[in-house]
Formats: sequence, C-alpha cells, structure tokens
Amino acid sequence: MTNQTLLNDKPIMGVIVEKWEECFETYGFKIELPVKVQNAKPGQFIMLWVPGEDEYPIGIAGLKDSILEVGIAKMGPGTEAMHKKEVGDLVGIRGIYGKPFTPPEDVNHLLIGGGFGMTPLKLLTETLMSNENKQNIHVFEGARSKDRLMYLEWLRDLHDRGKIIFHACTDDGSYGYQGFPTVDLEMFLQETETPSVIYAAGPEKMMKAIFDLGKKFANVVDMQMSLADRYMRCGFGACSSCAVDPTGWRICVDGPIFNTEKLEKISDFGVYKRLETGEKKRI
Amino acid sequence: MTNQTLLNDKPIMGVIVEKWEECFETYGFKIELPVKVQNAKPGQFIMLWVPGEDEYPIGIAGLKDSILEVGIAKMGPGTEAMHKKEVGDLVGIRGIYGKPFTPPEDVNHLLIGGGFGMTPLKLLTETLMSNENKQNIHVFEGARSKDRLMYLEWLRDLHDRGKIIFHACTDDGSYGYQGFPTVDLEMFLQETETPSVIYAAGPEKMMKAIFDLGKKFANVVDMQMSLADRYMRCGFGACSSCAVDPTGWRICVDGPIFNTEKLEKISDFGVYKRLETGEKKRI
Amino acid sequence: MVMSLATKIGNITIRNPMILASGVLGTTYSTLNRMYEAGLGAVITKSIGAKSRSGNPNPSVFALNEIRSVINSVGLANPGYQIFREDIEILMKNSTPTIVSIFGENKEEFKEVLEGLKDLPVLAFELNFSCPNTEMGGAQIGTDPDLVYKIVKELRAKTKTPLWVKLTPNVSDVIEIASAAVKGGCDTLVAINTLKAMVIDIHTKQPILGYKKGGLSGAAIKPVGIRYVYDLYEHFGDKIPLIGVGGIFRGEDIIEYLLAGASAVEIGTSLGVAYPENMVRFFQMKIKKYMKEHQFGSISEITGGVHR
Amino acid sequence: MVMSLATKIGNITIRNPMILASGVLGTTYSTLNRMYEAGLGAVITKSIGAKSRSGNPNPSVFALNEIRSVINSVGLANPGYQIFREDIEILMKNSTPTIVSIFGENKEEFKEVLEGLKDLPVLAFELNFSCPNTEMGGAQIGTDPDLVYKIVKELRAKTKTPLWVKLTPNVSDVIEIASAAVKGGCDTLVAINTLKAMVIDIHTKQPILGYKKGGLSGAAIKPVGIRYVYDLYEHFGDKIPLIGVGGIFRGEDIIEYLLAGASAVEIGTSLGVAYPENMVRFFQMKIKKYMKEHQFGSISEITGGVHR
Ligand SMILES: Cc1cc2nc3c(=O)[nH]c(=O)nc-3n(C[C@H](O)[C@H](O)[C@H](O)COP(=O)(O)OP(=O)(O)OC[C@H]3O[C@@H](n4cnc5c(N)ncnc54)[C@H](O)[C@@H]3O)c2cc1C
Ligand SMILES: Cc1cc2nc3c(=O)[nH]c(=O)nc-3n(C[C@H](O)[C@H](O)[C@H](O)COP(=O)(O)OP(=O)(O)OC[C@H]3O[C@@H](n4cnc5c(N)ncnc54)[C@H](O)[C@@H]3O)c2cc1C
Ligand SMILES: Cc1cc2nc3c(=O)[nH]c(=O)nc-3n(C[C@H](O)[C@H](O)[C@H](O)COP(=O)(O)O)c2cc1C
Ligand SMILES: Cc1cc2nc3c(=O)[nH]c(=O)nc-3n(C[C@H](O)[C@H](O)[C@H](O)COP(=O)(O)O)c2cc1C
Ligand code: FES
Ligand code: FES
Repeated sequence: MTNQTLLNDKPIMGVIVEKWEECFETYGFKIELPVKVQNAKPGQFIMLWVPGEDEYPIGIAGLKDSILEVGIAKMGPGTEAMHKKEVGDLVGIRGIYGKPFTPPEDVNHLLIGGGFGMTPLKLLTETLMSNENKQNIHVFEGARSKDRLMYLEWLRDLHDRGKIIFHACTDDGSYGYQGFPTVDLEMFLQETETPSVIYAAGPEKMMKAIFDLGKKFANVVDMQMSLADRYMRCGFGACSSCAVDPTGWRICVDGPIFNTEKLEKISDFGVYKRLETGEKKRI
Repeated sequence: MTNQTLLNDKPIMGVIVEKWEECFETYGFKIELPVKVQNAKPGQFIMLWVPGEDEYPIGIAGLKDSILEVGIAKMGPGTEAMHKKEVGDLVGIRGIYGKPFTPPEDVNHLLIGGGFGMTPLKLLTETLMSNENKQNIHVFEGARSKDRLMYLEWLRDLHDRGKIIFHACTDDGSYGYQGFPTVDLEMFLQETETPSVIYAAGPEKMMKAIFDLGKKFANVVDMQMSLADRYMRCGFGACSSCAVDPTGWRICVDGPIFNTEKLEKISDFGVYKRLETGEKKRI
Repeated sequence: MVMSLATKIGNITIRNPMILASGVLGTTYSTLNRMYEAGLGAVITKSIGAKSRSGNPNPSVFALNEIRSVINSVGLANPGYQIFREDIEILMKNSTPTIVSIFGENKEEFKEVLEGLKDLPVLAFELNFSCPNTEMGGAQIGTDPDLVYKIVKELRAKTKTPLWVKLTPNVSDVIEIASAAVKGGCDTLVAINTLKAMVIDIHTKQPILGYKKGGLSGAAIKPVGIRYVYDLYEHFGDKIPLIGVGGIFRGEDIIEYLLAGASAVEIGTSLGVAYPENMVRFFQMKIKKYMKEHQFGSISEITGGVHR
Repeated sequence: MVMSLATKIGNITIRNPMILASGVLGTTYSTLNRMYEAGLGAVITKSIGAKSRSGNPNPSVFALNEIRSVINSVGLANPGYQIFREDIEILMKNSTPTIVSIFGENKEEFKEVLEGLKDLPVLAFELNFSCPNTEMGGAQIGTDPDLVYKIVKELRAKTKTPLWVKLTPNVSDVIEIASAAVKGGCDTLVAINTLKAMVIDIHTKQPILGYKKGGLSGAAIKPVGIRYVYDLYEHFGDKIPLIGVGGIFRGEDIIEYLLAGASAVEIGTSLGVAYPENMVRFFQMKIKKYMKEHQFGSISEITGGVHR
C-alpha cells in the first residue's frame, strides 16, 4: 500500500476481499485498494468501474484504512455485472466524490431510507454512534418485504443493544409494521419535543414525500437528502449530466446531499430527472 | 513573490534590477525573480533566455533570496544581446541546474580561473568565507590585461582585509605579475604542507594545464573543475549536446563540476569538444 | 486609462473573452445560465444533433490527474434539437448569450438541425466537425476539406446567424480545412477540439473507456492549441476571427491564446470542477491585472500580439 | 516459470523491450553506449542527415513541469552521416545494438545517407519522416502517403537491413500513411513522434523557442501514443511489428504500450534526467514484477493483449 490517497484520477484498481448477499438482489462487497482512503464521509460516493462492463456511482457504506465497503442493488446490466464478481476479482474506483451529510449537534437524528439509499445511511449511523448521544439516532427503513430490508440484522442488533432506535416496515407486513416508513416518522415527529434533523436516501419519490412531510413540523430544523437517483457520467462536475433545474447544481459536486434550503430551490426535485440523453423524464 | 521555487520548467521571467560594467566587455547583472531560489550552490548554473535572441548557460555568481547575480562576458550575438539589456528589462531563467563544487574540510582552497570562469568562483569564495578558516582561501586570477580581471576590486578588498589571499596576473603585466596564474599556483603548491584542493573554472585549455600541474603534487588531494566551455541546449540532461567521451557524462547534469577521478576518465578533456552539430572540434 | 474586457468576434460583441466550451457544463439550460451568471462572456451548449442519442457507454469521462487532463468519450449524447429547443428558449428568455453547437452525421442532418433552430436569437451556431468519439461514415467530417466546404456553404445560405467552425487537431494540415471553412462562408474559426487518445488498464488488460477510445482535453493539450491558433493567425491574419480552446487553467493561459491570435477563448475542463465560479473570478482578475500592467485598453490590442 | 524479457521485432531480437528514442541522449557514441550499459535493449541515434546542420536557435529544449513534458525544436542538428559514421563505428566495435535514425529533405538525401551507412552492421535504420521542427518543402514527408511509399520502396531495394518507419501523430489518417510504408516494404512501424506545439511568454509577448514552434513529448502525449499503437494494431494485427513511443515515465506505461499492440517501446523524455540509470532499473523491475504477477513468460504474450 502506497501513501497516495484517492484522487480524482483514472480508476484505481481494488481487489474484492469479501462478498456477501446483503438482501434480495443486493450484495455487499469489501474492496481493498492499493492506496489509503482518507476522510471519506457519509453521503459521499465513488465511481465504480466493472471492467469491460459499466461504470456508475456507488455510495460509501463503510471504510477502514484501505478497505471500502459498498452495497449494490441489482438495477440493470451494470449492477448485475458487479453481482457476478467474486472475491479476488478486480474493480476500479474513482473518487472520493461529492458533499457529505453534515449532522449538527444536540438534535434527534432521523435517518430514513430504502433500497440502496441505505448504504450512505449505514456509514452515517456508524459516524453518529461514534460521536453523539446514542438515544437520539433513529433509523427508519422501508422495503417491499422482509428479504429486501438492507442491513436488517446489523440494525436490529444495534437496536437490541440500545445504540439506535430502528423503525422497520414492509409493504407486505412480513417485517415491522405494514406500510411506509413515513408513517412512523410522522408519529415520531408529532411526539418529540427535541429539534430534529431528517437524513433521507432512497427513491426520489419517497424523498419528496418525506420532504413535504418534514416541512409541516417546526421542530424539523433541517433535512438533508441524497439525490442519488440520477444519471451520472463523470462524477466530478465536468459533464453536467447530473444537473438539476433551475439552479444548475450538479449532484456529483454540489450534492449529492442537499439541505432544506437548497432542496426548496430545486424545482425538479421529485418532478423530473434528466436521462443520459439530457431529455427530461417525469419521476 | 510566491512560495514556489525554481523548478526545471519553462523560463521564469525575472527583472533586471542592477547592471554594471564588471570589466572589459563583461557586465554584471542582478535579476529579481518572482520566486524564491533556494539552495543554489557554487558551480551550479541557470539557463538565461534573452527573449527573442538566444538562450545559454550562465553560472551563478551570487544569490540572495530571489535576487540572482550573474556576470556575462561578451562572446557573440547572444551575450551581446544581454549586454544591451537595461534595468527594468525582463529575461528568462531556467534552473537551477548541475552539480556544485563540494569543498572538503581542513584543506587549502585554491580557486583558479579566468574570464567568465570567475563567476562560479565568486560564489564559491563567498561560501568558503562563511564556512572555513579564511587563511586557507587562495584565489588565482589571470587575464590579458588589468581591465579584463573580473571582480578585481572585490577580490583585492577581501585580500586587503585578510579574508583571502588574492594572486593576480596579466599577460601584459598591467596588474599583478606578468604571466599565467599557474605560475603562482605552482609556487604555492611547492611551498605548502597542507593538503590542498584546486577549484578551476575558465578556458578548457587552461584547466587542462592546471590539471596536469596539479597531478604532479601529492598534496593536491582533489581537483574540481567546471567544464563550462561546452555547448548546451537543454541544461537538464535530455539532448546530450554537452556529453563527453567516452563516459557519456553530460556536463549539465553529471557536471559541470567534475573531480579528479572523473576528469581522468574524460578522454576528450582539453582535447576536443562537440559543436552544436555534434561534430568534434579540437580545443 | 479606460479598460474594457469586451471583445468583438466578427459582428458579435461579448462582455469578456471567456466562453464556456461545448460539452462541459452545457447539457441543460440551468448549467449554462449558471455559468453565464458566474461571469463568462458567453456559453456554448453541448453539441446538438438531429436525433436523440444516448452517447457511449460508461466510463465515458475521467481525469488524468498527473497531466491535469481529462479523457472523454461521451460521444455526442443529446436529446435531439426538437427537445433541446425548450432549454434554448429558456436561455433566450434569460438573455443568456448562447452559442448552439450543432453536429450531424452528414450534410442533411446539419441542415435539419440548423433549420429547426435558426429562428432562435442565438449568438452563433458552432459547427462541430471534430468530435473524435463517434464514427460517422469512417473518418471525422472535419478531416475532409470538400465536405467542410459544402456543409458550411449550404448552411451559410440558410441563415444570417454567425457560423463558427470548430476544428479538430487530428489533421495533417489544419490550414487546408480552415480555408475550406472560410471559403464556405464561416464567420469564425475555433481551435481546438480534443486530441485522439486512449487509456488502458494494465491490471485487467482492458481499455478503461466504455467506447475504448476517447479525446484528450485539459492542460496536456494547451501547447497544441496555442500552436494551432498561432498557425491559423499566421495564415489568416485578422481576416477571420479566431477562438482558442484547449487546456486553459489560468488567466495566463487566456492571455497566451489571445497573443497567439485569438479574439476570445473557450474553456472546458478547468470549469468542470466543484467551484467553477471561483475559476471564472480568478481568470477575470488575472486578465485585468495583466491588461493594467501592460497598459492594454482592450482585448483586441492583445489579440495576435506575438505576431507583431 | 521461465521468464524472459527478450523481444522479437521482426527478425531482430533484443534483450528487453526498452529502446532509447531518437534525439534524447543520442548525439554521441558515448551517451548511446552509456544508455545501453544502463540496461536498455537497444539504442537509437539522433536523426542523421546528408549534411551537417546546426539545428534551430536556442531556446530549443525546455520542460513543461506541470504536465511532465518537454517541448523541443532542436531541428535535426547533426554532423552529417560522413562525420557521424565515426561514432557509429565505435558503437559497432562495442557491439552496442544500435538503430540509426536517418532523415532527408527529399528522397535523394534519404538514399545518400542510407548508401553511406548501409555497410555497417546496425540493427535497423529508423526513417524519421516525422520531425515537426523543420520545413522541408512545406509539410512533413510523413503526411504524404505517396512520398512515404516511394522513399521506403527505394530504400528497401538498397539494403537488407531492417527499415523502421517512425510515424507522426500530426496526421488525419495514420492508417493511410502506415499502409503506404508497409506497402513500400518497411519492417516495423514506430509511433509516435512529437505533437506540434508551441509556448508563448506572455510577459515579453514572444514565443519562447528560438524556432517559435516545437514538438511536445513526455507524459502529456502518452494517451495519444497509446491510441496510435492501438489503432495500428487494430488495423495490422500481428502482420507488422509495432514500437510504441511517447510519454513513458514508468514501467506501467511500457506494459500499457505492449498491451496496446507494441513489441517494444522507445523511451525519450523520461531518460533525459540526471539519473537515467535509475529510471531504466525501475522500468525493468516493474516489467518483471508485472510479468510474474500476471504469469507472462515472454513479452510477446503481452503484446496486443488488450485486443484479445
Ligand atoms: C450518488 C449516487 C450514489 C449511489 N449509490 C448507490 C449504492 O450505494 N448502491 C447501489 O446499488 N446503487 C447506488 N446508486 C445507483 C446506481 O448508480 C445505479 O443503480 C446503477 O448505475 C444502475 O446501473 P445498471 O446498469 O445496473 O442499470 P441500468 O439498467 O443501466 O439503469 C437502471 C437505472 O439506474 C440508474 N442509472 C443507470 N446508470 C446510471 C449512472 N451512470 N449514474 C446514475 N444512475 C444510473 C438510472 O436511474 C436507470 O434508470 C447511486 C447513484 C448515485 C447517483
Ligand atoms: C555551465 C556553463 C556556465 C557558464 N557560465 C557563464 C557565465 O557565468 N558567464 C558567461 O559570460 N558565460 C558563461 N558560460 C558561457 C556562455 O554560455 C557562452 O559564452 C555563451 O553561450 C556565448 O553565446 P554567444 O551567442 O554570445 O556566443 P556565440 O557566438 O554563439 O558562441 C561563442 C562561443 O560560446 C560558446 N557557446 C555558444 N552557445 C553556447 C551554448 N548554448 N552553450 C554553451 N556554450 C555556448 C561556444 O563555445 C561558442 O564557440 C557558461 C557556459 C557553461 C556551459
Ligand atoms: C466531457 C467533455 C465533453 C465534450 N463534449 C463536446 C461536444 O459535445 N462538442 C464539442 O464541440 N466539444 C466537446 N468537448 C470538447 C471541448 O469543447 C473542448 O474543445 C476541449 O475539451 C478542449 O478544451 P479544454 O481543454 O478547456 O477542455 C468536450 C470536452 C469534454 C471534456
Ligand atoms: C530533445 C528531443 C529531441 C528529439 N530528436 C528527435 C530526432 O532527432 N529524431 C526523431 O525521430 N525523434 C526525435 N525526438 C522525438 C523522440 O524520439 C520521441 O519520439 C518523442 O520524444 C516521444 O517520446 P517521449 O515522450 O518518450 O520523449 C526528440 C525528442 C526530444 C525531446
Ligand atoms: S456526473 Fe458529470 S457533472 Fe455530475
Ligand atoms: S545540454 Fe542537453 S544534455 Fe546537457
């Protein structure tokens, strides 16, 4: 391992040192890099190159020295190609890119997400636990069914050990309560007196619903959401594939985490996104 | 002034802040650079670009922070172009290039030169004075006539103040004794008991004569000579215009200062040099 | 002394010589507006064609940090002029001085795009004959002087809007191509587009770009861009305005292009960073400082200075 | 596993794929010998012509530190083949595997130089059709396929010594030029020479190079060189050996060229440093390490690997 850090450069090749089925059609990977990866913060991401197949943005789920953890949900050919990779295979990493979550002090931390949105929330959970009063960390996760809840065991265990409060729900009721995670979130917000910050990551439709909900509560002092449901090419601000209207902010460098103030200004949030051609598509 | 140092790069533009006639057809210049020049040692050189005219190697005569002193003798169009430059004009500097003199401790330091060879010897004199027992510094300078003795006043003053011993001579006897500087050098070597090091810079023919002389004396523990009478283009080792036979050493990076051991191996020393075409020319 | 950063490019005057290069931050009206508000003189859209194109597979853009450069094979991803028209209209409403970059696989497509957009009050159309990341019937249009002449001539007949021709550096004789464009009636020459390039990963023995091959931009190509602008000015003098592009990372680089013969510059790679607004501010400060120090009252006094 | 660094280039075998590029450290027999002793597989002389030439005025070589590159306009300074013969003879006596780079202003000069040196047991003649730093009746020979064909063909008839053709990247279609060279009967294609480039000093408003224009070498041109070798291999496959040149600064870069299709590489700029011996040692170590890790027994197994 050299003393280099991960710069904005061509992909650096890392080797997969661990692979596990995290939940339905979702794999976790640990990737060892030949360089030190310093200062990666929750909400930041890397560009993952599956050689000869595809490259796309992936959130950072965990990081220790030169070992990067990611969680990859099957969406199409690119993520499928990664699912076929095994321990010992090489993949390319560019980054670290993007602006992270910025949790303030002395608030309830309400993390809410679904699908691959859970990956940055995992690292955020870990970071918060190491810094803050554990009682104030709430994780709300929703999925179609139990087998699709990401990091279920890990979160349940933290909950059992009193380190976080885990609110799980499923569409089919196979785990937690039946319904959307916003139900529990709303209930919690009605009850709490403490100022709260909402951190959301998941499908943009869901985030928009959470955003509209959060705005109704005066004790929600900030919302920070990961606009990770958008197309990216470069990841470092050059191509503008990921730009939002009308501000011209690029999700890859001005985000992916945007706070309430900024989200208010993004008129296409929850409304439309741009395809790889630049064409708009309703969300 | 930025914090940058002088790197091997395109010329950095400096402004002439002082110009004086040093001796016959030889001007001194102080050039202020927009960067700090660190660690320049006696014997090293820069490439001087006279914009629109020529570029050539020039020894470092002095250096304080960002002010570089050089001494330029008229040889042809390039040096003449520099002589026309005035205070306020811009010239380009690349460098610092080359290997310096490496004076050992506890020896007689015998500096001998002529013409523009005196420029590195000036800086060497200064460096030695600040480090060593002043009694041991001897400077031997020869020229055609008094008006061609470089740094005459400066050296005479140092001599008068007992800081060095200055041995001057001229072909026509207009200053010092009449004859070559080797005469006094030989005399000195015959008398001294202390181990001595000879530092020579000047026409190659003269240096060869000094080299042959020095070899006769067991108390001459090293000779360090500046092979600065050769053609250079790049100054940093790329073009090999300045290479010597049969070793393939390049004067710009493997020299310009070579010690006895190395000089012995340079079969063309004092015999021939290469022209800008690469053709050999007898010295 | 009065000092103005405004520059004339043929009949057009823009508030300063800095123009956003095509394809960098130019996919949406919103980034184009943002970059104009950041202080640029004008902005150029991503190259727009007749039909919607997804471009080449990823990886399609990455940095080569050691040489402060970027390689890309985006391959003219665009929604087609009919859809992109909506974005241009917003720019027009905002009075953003906009140049629309257009491309086509052949003469007919160029014509179609121009016809479809020519009613809009854009500053100019930049004809992209020079993208190295697509195969259009083999070689690039910009390497064939006849084709260049014919396309420019036909488009010229259809519009009064200035036509800029963007030249590729991947040619044996740029003067030949440029002369064909000038003869066809173009108003301005733009040099250069990216250099043909490629990067291979030795561990997996794969080209890194999804399209395998790409185009090099950034600091590595600045000495090449300067050479092209110099050569063009040497040949054409002030008969046709030149715009310099390639590797501008500092205000000094802009001056270098102006001295070589450019009336304005386009800037791409160095604005594709987290804080492009800061870059624009630094550029502007440096240009002003230089003009003051050298007592230049206007950009046109700098243009071509090295030839005098 | 047995591992050999030796590589075959047509009929020639050299002990490893690293060759000193022409013009860098190749002015005298002594630097050439030194570089062979440093561990290279072979060395190429500075380009030699019919007559003695002083080359262009200084500045003629300087570094562009930020992009790890060099610009030069040496302009084929050389003593002429009659005088340089003496240096070659010493190399031959020393059994230094030497390629002599030759150039001419026209076919006759190429012939004269070849005739004058062809009795020497050199490894090959490299035909430099591609120096951007001289004006030989206008454009460079290497941009004209007919001329390339004719010169190669005539020289081919005169000698059995392998003829290598060094290609310029400053062309619209390298395949066309390369095909002409192959048709003429050359044994090996070498890509690339320097890119046309220029640097202006904004303070004095002067081109820095004495010749004004120059050629860019070093790290900036590596992605371009890789692309050329890749394109040539894509076209010619293993029908003709390729040698990759341009921007090699590390062992990894050598592997990249081999994978792109090269049987050997030439290295220039990165050896033009204070300690070239160390560079060669690092290169060699890295190649060995790579071959071991990837279980390659020979260089030919790596050649063209990215195409498979
Ligand atoms: C900042 C950010 C962080 C992300 N983090 C994660 C993560 O931690 N785990 C995870 O599983 N997924 C993550 N994603 C999403 C992931 O990038 C896409 O799921 C993936 O690109 C799909 O590729 P595909 O070829 O499998 O699917 P495709 O069939 O190509 O596309 C399916 C959908 O995925 C999206 N997509 C495709 N290509 C891209 C692209 N280049 N950039 C962005 N979206 C694309 C599009 O919305 C598309 O509709 C993240 C996305 C962003 C922007
Ligand atoms: C390491 C080194 C340090 C030097 N230090 C000084 C110094 O401090 N002061 C000083 O006045 N001179 C110094 N010189 C010599 C100086 O470089 C030449 O005098 C100058 O280049 C002459 O150029 P010209 O155009 O005036 O002369 P020309 O008419 O071009 O040539 C006259 C002679 O100068 C020499 N010369 C010409 N061009 C070059 C070149 N590019 N490189 C080397 N020699 C050349 C040749 O021997 C030539 O025969 C040094 C040379 C070297 C190699
Ligand atoms: C990501 C990217 C996309 C580009 N897309 C286009 C394009 O669509 N049309 C075009 O004419 N040039 C395109 N270019 C080339 C630039 O406009 C510019 O000519 C080139 O990058 C050199 O300038 P620079 O070094 O300042 O980036 C693109 C460049 C980059 C880096
Ligand atoms: C100072 C210098 C002089 C050169 N002279 C020649 C030459 O005489 N003949 C030639 O074919 N190439 C010449 N070249 C080009 C190199 O051989 C090589 O093709 C080019 O520099 C790219 O390789 P590099 O990046 O490893 O330097 C020269 C390059 C430099 C830097
Ligand atoms: S992905 Fe290119 S600008 Fe965001
Ligand atoms: S001057 Fe170029 S190698 Fe010494």
